[in-house]
Amino acid sequence: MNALLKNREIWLLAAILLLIGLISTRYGAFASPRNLANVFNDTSILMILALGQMVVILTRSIDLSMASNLAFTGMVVAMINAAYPAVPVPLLMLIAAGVGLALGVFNGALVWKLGIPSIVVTLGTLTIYRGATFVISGGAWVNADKMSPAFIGLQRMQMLGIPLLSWIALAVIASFFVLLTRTPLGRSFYAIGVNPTASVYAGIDVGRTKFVAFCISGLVAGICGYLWVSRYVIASVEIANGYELNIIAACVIGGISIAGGIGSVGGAVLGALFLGIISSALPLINISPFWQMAISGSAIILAVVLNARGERRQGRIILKKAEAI
Amino acid sequence: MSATETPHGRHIPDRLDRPLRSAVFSWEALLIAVAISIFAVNSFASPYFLDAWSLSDLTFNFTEKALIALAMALLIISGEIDLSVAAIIALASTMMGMAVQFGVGTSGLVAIGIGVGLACGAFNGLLVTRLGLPSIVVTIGTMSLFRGVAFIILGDQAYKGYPESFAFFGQGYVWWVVSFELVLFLGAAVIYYVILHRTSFGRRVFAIGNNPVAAQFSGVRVERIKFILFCLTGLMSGIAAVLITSRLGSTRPSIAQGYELEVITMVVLGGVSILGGAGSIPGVVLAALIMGLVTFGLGLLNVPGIVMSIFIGLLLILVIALPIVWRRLMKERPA
Amino acid sequence: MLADPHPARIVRDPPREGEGKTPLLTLSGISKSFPGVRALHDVALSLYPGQVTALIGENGAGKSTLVKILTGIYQPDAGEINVAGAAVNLPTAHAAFERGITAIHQETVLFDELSVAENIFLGHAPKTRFGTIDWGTMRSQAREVLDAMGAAHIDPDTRLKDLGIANKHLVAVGRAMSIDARIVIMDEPTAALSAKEIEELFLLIEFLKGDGKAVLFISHKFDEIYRIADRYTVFRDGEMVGEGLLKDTSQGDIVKLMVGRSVDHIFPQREAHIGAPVLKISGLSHPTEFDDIGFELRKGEILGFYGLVGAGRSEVMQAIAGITRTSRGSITLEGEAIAPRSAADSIEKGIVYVPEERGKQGVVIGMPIFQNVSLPSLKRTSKSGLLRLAEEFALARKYTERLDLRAASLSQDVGTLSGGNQQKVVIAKWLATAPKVIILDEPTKGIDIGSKAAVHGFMAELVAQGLSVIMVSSELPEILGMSDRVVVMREGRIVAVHENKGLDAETLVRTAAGIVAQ
Amino acid sequence: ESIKIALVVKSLGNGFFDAAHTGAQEAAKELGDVEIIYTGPTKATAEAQIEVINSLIAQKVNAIAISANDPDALVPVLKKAMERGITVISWDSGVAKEGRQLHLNPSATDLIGKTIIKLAADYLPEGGDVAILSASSTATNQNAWIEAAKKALPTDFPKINLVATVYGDDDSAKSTDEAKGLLKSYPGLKAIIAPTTVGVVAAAQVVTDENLIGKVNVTGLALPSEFKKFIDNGASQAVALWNPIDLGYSATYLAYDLAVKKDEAKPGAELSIGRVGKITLDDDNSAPMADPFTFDKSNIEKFSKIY
Ligand SMILES: Nc1ncnc2c1ncn2[C@@H]1O[C@H](COP(=O)(O)OP(=O)(O)OP(=O)(O)O)[C@@H](O)[C@H]1O
Ligand SMILES: Nc1ncnc2c1ncn2[C@@H]1O[C@H](COP(=O)(O)OP(=O)(O)OP(=O)(O)O)[C@@H](O)[C@H]1O
Ligand SMILES: [Mg+2]
Ligand SMILES: [Mg+2]
Repeated sequence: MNALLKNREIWLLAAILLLIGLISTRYGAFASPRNLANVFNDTSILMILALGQMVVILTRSIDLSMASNLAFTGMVVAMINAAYPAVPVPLLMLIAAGVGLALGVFNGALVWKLGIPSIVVTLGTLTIYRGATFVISGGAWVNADKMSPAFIGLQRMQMLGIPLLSWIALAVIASFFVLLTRTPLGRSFYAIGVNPTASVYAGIDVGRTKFVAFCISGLVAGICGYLWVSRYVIASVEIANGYELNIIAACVIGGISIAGGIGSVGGAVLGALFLGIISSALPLINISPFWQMAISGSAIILAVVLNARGERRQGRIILKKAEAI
Repeated sequence: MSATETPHGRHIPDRLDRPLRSAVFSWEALLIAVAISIFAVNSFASPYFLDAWSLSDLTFNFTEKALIALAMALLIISGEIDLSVAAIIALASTMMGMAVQFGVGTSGLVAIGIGVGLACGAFNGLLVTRLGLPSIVVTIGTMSLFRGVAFIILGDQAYKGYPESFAFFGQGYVWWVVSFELVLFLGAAVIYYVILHRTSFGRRVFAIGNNPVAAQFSGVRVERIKFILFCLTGLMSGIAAVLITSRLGSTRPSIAQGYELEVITMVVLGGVSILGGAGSIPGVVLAALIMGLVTFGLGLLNVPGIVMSIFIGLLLILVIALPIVWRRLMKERPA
Repeated sequence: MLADPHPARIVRDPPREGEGKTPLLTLSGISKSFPGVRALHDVALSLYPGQVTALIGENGAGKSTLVKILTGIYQPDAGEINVAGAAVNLPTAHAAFERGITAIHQETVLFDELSVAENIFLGHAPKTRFGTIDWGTMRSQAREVLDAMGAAHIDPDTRLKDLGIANKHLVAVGRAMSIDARIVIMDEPTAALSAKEIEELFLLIEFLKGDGKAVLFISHKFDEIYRIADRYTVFRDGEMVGEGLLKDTSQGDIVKLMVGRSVDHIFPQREAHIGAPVLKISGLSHPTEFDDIGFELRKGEILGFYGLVGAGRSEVMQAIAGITRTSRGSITLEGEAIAPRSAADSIEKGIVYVPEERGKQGVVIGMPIFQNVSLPSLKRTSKSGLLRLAEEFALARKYTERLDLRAASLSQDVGTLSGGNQQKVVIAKWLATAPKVIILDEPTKGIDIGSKAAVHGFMAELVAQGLSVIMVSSELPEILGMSDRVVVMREGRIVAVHENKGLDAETLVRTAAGIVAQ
Repeated sequence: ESIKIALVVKSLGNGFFDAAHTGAQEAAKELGDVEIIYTGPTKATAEAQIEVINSLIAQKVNAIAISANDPDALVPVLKKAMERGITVISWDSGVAKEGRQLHLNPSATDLIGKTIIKLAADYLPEGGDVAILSASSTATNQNAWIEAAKKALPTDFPKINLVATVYGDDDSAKSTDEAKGLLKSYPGLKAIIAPTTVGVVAAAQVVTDENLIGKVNVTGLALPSEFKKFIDNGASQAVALWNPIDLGYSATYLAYDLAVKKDEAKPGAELSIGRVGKITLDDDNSAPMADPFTFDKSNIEKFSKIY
């Protein structure tokens, strides 16, 4: 029980339930399963991105280029789709994954081979990838009209009454769970975040592991590139501009320590859901959209304060033990 | 320095002769070379570049961000970061706009702009130092909060009607083509140079960035200094808010959007280690100049801004990667 | 054992008479340089199965560098490593433990946020058929490893950060044991352990010997070396200067090899001129760390603080120095009640604390030596806030030379110094503040015999000049040899204060451990 | 030495402005020695437009024709341009009077306001709830149209009930979220009016996704080439717009007239805009170009091939 209370995911979950409860008092239908399923679907892309970002943050790095990667990859697949509507969508998804991965590899290689801090590398590629999106598209948008019905329709296909996008998110969540808790690679992400020196001594190649983390975030951003353009049926240079900070905010709210080594799949998912609920609920309960920014800002600060409380080192037990004797 | 043997041990020299080479290959030298080449390319590529007014207009592209970058450099050297600077500008500008509605005069407006900036910086500083929170996440939060408050106040409105004399700060010239903004920036650069490189305060900032615990044990008031640095960053953002508001002559909550990353890019390009503990003010000044030269030069060729940002991004990575690759090549060569 | 396919290569150190054993590991011609430092030059070393070899050398002699080469963390610039007669390459840490080489490093290198079991098995966890981690097996194997080492009290599921420092060390040993290693390296494993835990560690080493493993044991403590090791190898300035069997060699000879001259480490004889009380502590308490601490420190006195590691001495000292907040109690310096709220406050008042954890709390790596030394004294070396470099250099030189610092220049980054030399910078740094009371927390931890004598001599000089010293130490000889009085702490409380006249080691250990005298 | 006219747009990549560029080039060809510099920031902010204008001033262009991201913030820099002898006009989205010589409205503000409501009302004989999804809250032209629409409501469309105005910032993701929010908050909503080409597409896509075709009608201002799909699938009955090609063409014409022919921009002045006709400046030195044009099933096919 005590362990349960220490678990920050439980607290976050409670906060989310409370939030849903509060919203329901103002707007009854919010807590309906149908609506919650909708919110989940609306938050899917953010969740997937947050999971990718989490892996990077675990290794004491940060990937600021995810949103730009998403824009670039989204533009690539949208342009391919516009030019060759016959290319099957699953292949386009593979292409998106591949392009995203390639951009991730570029980030990762700079971090690994040259040892440049990730924040610097991705600050650079943040602008480079978005600029490249402009260059390949000449600045032109790809609109709904130019996209094939299959391209737009795939993620909207219903399976068991739930859109495919939600299923994709669930599958990604499950794979990240296995990756992070059940594989040596997953554990080494944690290890190098907790103590990089010790990881070297334990035979983990810190540089290469970081590289892999960037590959994963790139891959995930690439897949989301397709999901994003087909969801919002537009590919432009400006899509998801500034979204990197939302992704990081989701991670932070989810209790992932920016100092590395601490975080869980559940946390990232809940953190994203928290933001998703706020943004979908505000218009419903008649709060001016101008309040949204301040509210999510306060939520981030609150989350950090609470997480820091939880992490604060307990004093040693020596004295207590002595008293007990 | 005397070279006599002490009774206790062997003599340790102050410094081994610093080879000229290390000065030649220093970061600042690299930046100077880059700046000169960009200047040359610009003069070659556009007939309009070498013109006093053009060069003067060029400085407006970076002075406001560079003012913040000076304080940000100190903050990053101390191992912290502030992502909320652009949001501080928005809030400070909104408050100034509000004051205008109450008929506050120019000097009052300046005081309000700077004061709000300082207050926001102090708020960040309190959260980071009092509650011991990581600054990167705190300021991601306050970034939304500060701008959010500006949005709440202004919504879809704009404030305008700033007094005539207020325009001087962002549009005025001190002498011929030399703008007030440029003079202010150069003055601030000198002050920050002295603070960082010539005072014990600056030395303590470096110590904190390299090892905050050891610094604390050595009697450095780590929290106080970090708090001061956040306040300084807020203050500089407040000053930048005055300049931008004056230059635009109006306030919208979306003002200065995305400036934070440009400021940080400037600082990092200037050779400040993002991990803290190293960096210099001349480097940051040069980096600001380089960014101004690149954006203005490409602007003269009507290259879209987004393409310029590719150059900035590449420059950032290249300038940081080059010395690393160079060192590696030197090492591989047999001595 | 495999026959050696390249017998001609092993020339430097043929097996000694009468042993009849071939070495399990031989190194020859190993060299390693860092920018500006030649850490190792053409060294050789042999480790024999079932024997403990002690590696001895002054600070910076290159011992840890060699360990890092053997564990695949550094690559040698030249030289050859043979394991069981075959030349091997150790490009990564993984390659090293695949060859059966494992090490407990000088700094504890573990993962605070991970469980004990995972700390033991990270990098070589048991796997399921699908290649995923088998948590169940991992836990039970961790249990076995811990039980085998007599660490049954550690639960494999606890997070490492919830363990005490000594238990953490046991986990580090457990990690080494979990790899079925043939060669076990221990780099100053006893530095953080108390007498009792050292005994346990020695039992373990005996067990390893019995199991036919080759053990390399690094320590600056000769009593330990003579107790546990069979052979020795001495390094000086990165070169191998001698090796042999310990039973044939006297301590004096080894010291001569180490430093190139003979050193008698006798504690300085001094006339104690003890004056009036300078510092008076009473009722000092902290919610979780210590309770009701009260004692007096007199002018010109060295007050020893003894206790097992984790007794809370460092915490008390940090409270006196204003670093840790207290809940109750008073501090009186020269009759004036003070309440330092930060290290800066207490330094101003004239109380300085020289911390125990050198890397974390002592030196600012990334800054040159002189800036490290001047850091707490910047008020004095600067003028109205502006730095004066000449003053800083003069200050730094005065103290570092006195402590016989080995450095190329004062502008060198402290990070490039060896551990012991860094410790000297740390001591210099706080001495330079010209304090009234100096608190030294484990001042000679990890420093070699020559430097130790220098530190002790210097302490004697300080008190002779009227300074008062509190010396926290876990080393009995040091406590007995240097202190005028000894305070003993146990579990956050003061349990005894002894005059150091005729005080014997046994009494101290018993009070510290809470064993009632018969 | 040719005449350099800079066509500065809110942001590059927007199909509407690309069409305007086409028109500008057409005008340049007609006028002869004119060189068009088509430029603008990638991000629709005033600060970014100022940097663009600074570089245009340095290039000593003859005229600047701008669609502004902010009516006030650009005034100082445009004043500076005028001081250095550059002709400045605004078009599409205007600049405050001090910052330009004249402003070319695509259409009369009141008319646009009325039209966007009418487009919804025409298909709501019974009346009902409608909501507006706008661009950014700082967009001058959108705000003016919405004001005009609100003014027209009680008198001309008494049965139409405007329940909310939300802002999608011309960002498709945000517009999508806002449109979804509208549908959830107002289950009885009959129409979404989006007087912005980005918002209208996002809203139509949401209505399509939520299977509300036939229940909620999306309308507003849309480019036929981008919007055809939603007229075809029934998510929208009709949208309106003016011809962006004509707009670019006219703006270029006006800039040329002021810069080269030294026509004077003053209230009451009549100026020619080539093949599009003539405009007469009002007291504010601004003038509308033409009436908005409505696209529905009958004509969308044809126009979607043009712009
Ligand atoms: N990473 C490094 N970079 C530069 N110099 C180094 C590095 N590691 C070690 N050295 C230098 O190599 C020499 C040997 O250091 P090493 O740590 O091996 O000494 P040691 O014998 O273990 O000393 P101690 O007893 O103090 O631990 C020292 O001069 C040290 O300064
Ligand atoms: N459970 C623990 N986890 C991590 N570190 C610990 C723990 N307990 C103690 N330490 C650290 O180990 C060091 C020694 O502990 P402490 O200060 O309580 O004992 P001490 O009596 O001073 O021992 P020492 O002889 O090492 O000075 C301190 O720096 C303390 O912060
Ligand atoms: Mg060592
Ligand atoms: Mg201690």
